[in-house]
Amino acid sequence: MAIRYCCFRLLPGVELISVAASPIDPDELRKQLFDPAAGAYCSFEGWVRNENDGQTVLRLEYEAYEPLALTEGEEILAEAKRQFLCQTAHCAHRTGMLEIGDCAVWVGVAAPHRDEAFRACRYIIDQLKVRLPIWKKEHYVDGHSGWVNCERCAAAT
Amino acid sequence: MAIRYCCFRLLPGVELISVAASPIDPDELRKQLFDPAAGAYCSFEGWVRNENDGQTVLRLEYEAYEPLALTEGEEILAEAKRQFLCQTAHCAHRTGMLEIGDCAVWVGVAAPHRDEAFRACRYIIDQLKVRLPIWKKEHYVDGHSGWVNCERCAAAT
Amino acid sequence: MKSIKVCYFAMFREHAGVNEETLTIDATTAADVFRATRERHGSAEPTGHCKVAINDVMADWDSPVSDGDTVLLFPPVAGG
Amino acid sequence: MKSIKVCYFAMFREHAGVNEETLTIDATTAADVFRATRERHGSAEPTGHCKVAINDVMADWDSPVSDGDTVLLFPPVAGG
Repeated sequence: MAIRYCCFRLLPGVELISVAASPIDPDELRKQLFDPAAGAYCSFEGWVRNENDGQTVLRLEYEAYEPLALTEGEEILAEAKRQFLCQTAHCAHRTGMLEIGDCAVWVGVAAPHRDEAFRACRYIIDQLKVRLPIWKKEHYVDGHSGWVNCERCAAAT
Repeated sequence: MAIRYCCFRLLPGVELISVAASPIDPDELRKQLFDPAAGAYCSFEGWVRNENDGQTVLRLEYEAYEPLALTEGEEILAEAKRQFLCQTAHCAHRTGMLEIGDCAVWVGVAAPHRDEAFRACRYIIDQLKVRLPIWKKEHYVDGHSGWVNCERCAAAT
Repeated sequence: MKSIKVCYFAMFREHAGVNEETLTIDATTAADVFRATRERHGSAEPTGHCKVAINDVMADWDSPVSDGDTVLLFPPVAGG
Repeated sequence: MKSIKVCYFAMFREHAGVNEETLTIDATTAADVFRATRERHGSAEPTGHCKVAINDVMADWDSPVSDGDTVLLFPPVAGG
């Protein structure tokens, strides 16, 4: 049985990772993960919320350097599949201007059992957040805006 | 801010938990969890897989005692919301005959941040599996069938 | 002697061959009822793996049963 | 002196006021390039929070730069 998990089945037309300005369709992405040997599916979505660090957020703007975001994202997915023996793992990240409630990032994992599915999904989102060359600018209700994690740079200018 | 999480917002027409013979629609259930203060969404699905303990499975049959499955399920959801401060948590469980790939159980959680969403979702599925009065019968390719976790009873007859 | 309605689920239902039946038995606790059905239908499942409810409320094996109660016998669960 | 194309992202792009520019500088490592842009555009972000890529491959701050290289300067990331 174990041999099944040793290769990554890259189906034609199915992207492992997308970084794009078009809306994320979680239901469509989920369907691409179906596998008759998978008993567990775990997904994570990051939604644009109306508040951060006590400030009311109106919208978010994501900037990505796509060539390296894609390579780094594929590497993270491959690491997760190796570490947690999951069958398939995909992710998608938005760029551009997003409104409250929009899906900014989606991760989906199919695995034989739930422990592997949860752990792989968590690993992928944790790594995506710190490794992908993607930046987030918050636009606040008071008209100001700020790059998240860049308060130090902002203070210096 | 914290006061927001102290009440469970029971929207009219939205069930916290369902235990039913009709197919689960994860996309529809997911949409019911939308909340402008939620930044994280985690979902889990149990899919009918084609193999268990080395035996080829053709289909699964779920039997539930619905009145107590609903009460116990609501209690589990309430525990998760209290422990992990998530905003909304719903779940759905199938009954009846299911084919390979069918969604047998769905759990969805919306929370301010991802750690709470993952932990609440994991708590709910772990508890559902051991506490809900639901039984699973596997039908194998060789024509036999067996109640999962009941091998001991089977051995005694 | 008490009149106790017993409901069987899953494997227990298959052992009993009926969904439910009313027994007239000398039983003080839920465990007594379970023992009576075991003798009747042959399941050897220990109570530690099983659960019981009385009148639609989850109960313990040493919960008392009264005349007219409905006792639900749950074999080991396997949701999800 | 080397001719290095520098690409700025997010906060760094806003500081520089341009997406990219070609600098003719005396630089041995990626850190030298970053220091040169700091003097030019005023960001005080320490390298420890930032990342750098050379010719579309992730690099370290002490990676060597050659004449004609493209250096990508990434401020602290915040995906998800």
